[in-house]
Amino acid sequence: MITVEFLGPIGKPPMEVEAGTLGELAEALKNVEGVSEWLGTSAVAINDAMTADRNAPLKDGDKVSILPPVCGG
Amino acid sequence: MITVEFLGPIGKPPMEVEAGTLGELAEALKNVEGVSEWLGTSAVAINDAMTADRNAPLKDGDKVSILPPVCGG
Amino acid sequence: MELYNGSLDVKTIFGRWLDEHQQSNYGAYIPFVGIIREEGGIEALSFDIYEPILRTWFEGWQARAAERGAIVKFAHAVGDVPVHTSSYISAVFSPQRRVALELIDAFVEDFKANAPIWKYDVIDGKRIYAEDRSTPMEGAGVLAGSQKGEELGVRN
Amino acid sequence: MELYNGSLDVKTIFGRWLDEHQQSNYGAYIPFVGIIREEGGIEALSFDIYEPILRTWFEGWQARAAERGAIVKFAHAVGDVPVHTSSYISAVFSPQRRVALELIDAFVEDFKANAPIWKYDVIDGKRIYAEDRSTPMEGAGVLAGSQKGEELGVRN
Repeated sequence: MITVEFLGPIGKPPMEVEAGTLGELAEALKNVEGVSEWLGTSAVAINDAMTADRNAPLKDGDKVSILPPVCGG
Repeated sequence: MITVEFLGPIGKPPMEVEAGTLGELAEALKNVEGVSEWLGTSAVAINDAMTADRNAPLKDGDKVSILPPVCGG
Repeated sequence: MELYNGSLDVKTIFGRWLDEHQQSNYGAYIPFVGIIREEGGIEALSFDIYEPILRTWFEGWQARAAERGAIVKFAHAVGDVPVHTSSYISAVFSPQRRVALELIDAFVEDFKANAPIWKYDVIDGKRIYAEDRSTPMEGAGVLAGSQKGEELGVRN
Repeated sequence: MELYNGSLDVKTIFGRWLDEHQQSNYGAYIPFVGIIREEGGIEALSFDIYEPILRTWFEGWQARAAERGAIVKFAHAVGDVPVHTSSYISAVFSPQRRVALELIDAFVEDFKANAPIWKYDVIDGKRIYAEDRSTPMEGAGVLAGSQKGEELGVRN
């Protein structure tokens, strides 16, 4: 199991998901209401390290963060 | 008569010179010790307005300032 | 890196950073102070921050600045920041003027584009995501069907 | 435009400018603080300023900034400024971040190149013109034989 947390304006509580790669996680999230519409513009971190690799492996206990468009300053 | 003042590091007291244009002033200054060596790198103002026009006319009572290389900040 | 609840005390932060480096022999100190503009009927802006990734992002910038003999700093507000007060200060200290001017520009722009911070308008006490002013971070879209990774033969 | 005898009181100037524009609805405030570096055995730098032309130069910049909805400010020291203290502060206030970042760069660079200010190293109490760091102003050489005006048929 991995934990997916949704940052900023997505405003969803964390989810537990079964997935071996980011690609599999994408499949699992693509029909989740209130989440799917953010996937096209969100970046991803695994255990707080940013990644853009859909092949990135996930293991039990990993935390994946979904980061929607930002505007600091 | 015009008054020529030498700014910053030139360190010369003001001079009174007879000249009808900046070009004539250049002639008058080119052999003045402690001044001639600054002419190649100095800018000029007539009555506190910068000019780079050698034809610029000078009239009695004008003040010409000689501004050597700068370094503010 | 300093995070504060609500508006920044700009003068105190500016002065403290100056004092810290009084003897460091830097020749240029350039702070960038961001102030909340009154526009669109807002009473405040509000900010969420994800601190672990912000810290990593900032460590990358500290390393980049160090390569040029410079240092970078920033302070940012969390939560509500009323109009005409400050949410954000970045700064560069550098021996050289040129390095400082180039770094403050690049640092502030990258902060805007890639720091994990989310902005909300506060209107009539309600918090509304500033979607129109927000930018997808580097690598955004990795979980979407249209993501570029697919072109590389990654299975969907 | 503010001229001071000796080192600038950086915090006071920074804070006063901030206060002056607290309600002006500018979104970005970028000061550039120049600090005297200890190098080459100097104990201080020293400055001469020709105020009438500096004022004209600055009025040109105020007009240029106003065209972009921004304002520029500066303070500079006259006379001796000991190492590790400040001789110079410039600042831009602007509604927009990009305008502010571009203006502070251009303003500081032009200040260096064209403000009528002369710098001296102070070593063992002696004032030595910083010739190697100084730049001829725009239009320099008009009184020299080799001046470009001659190419335009100006009599020598």
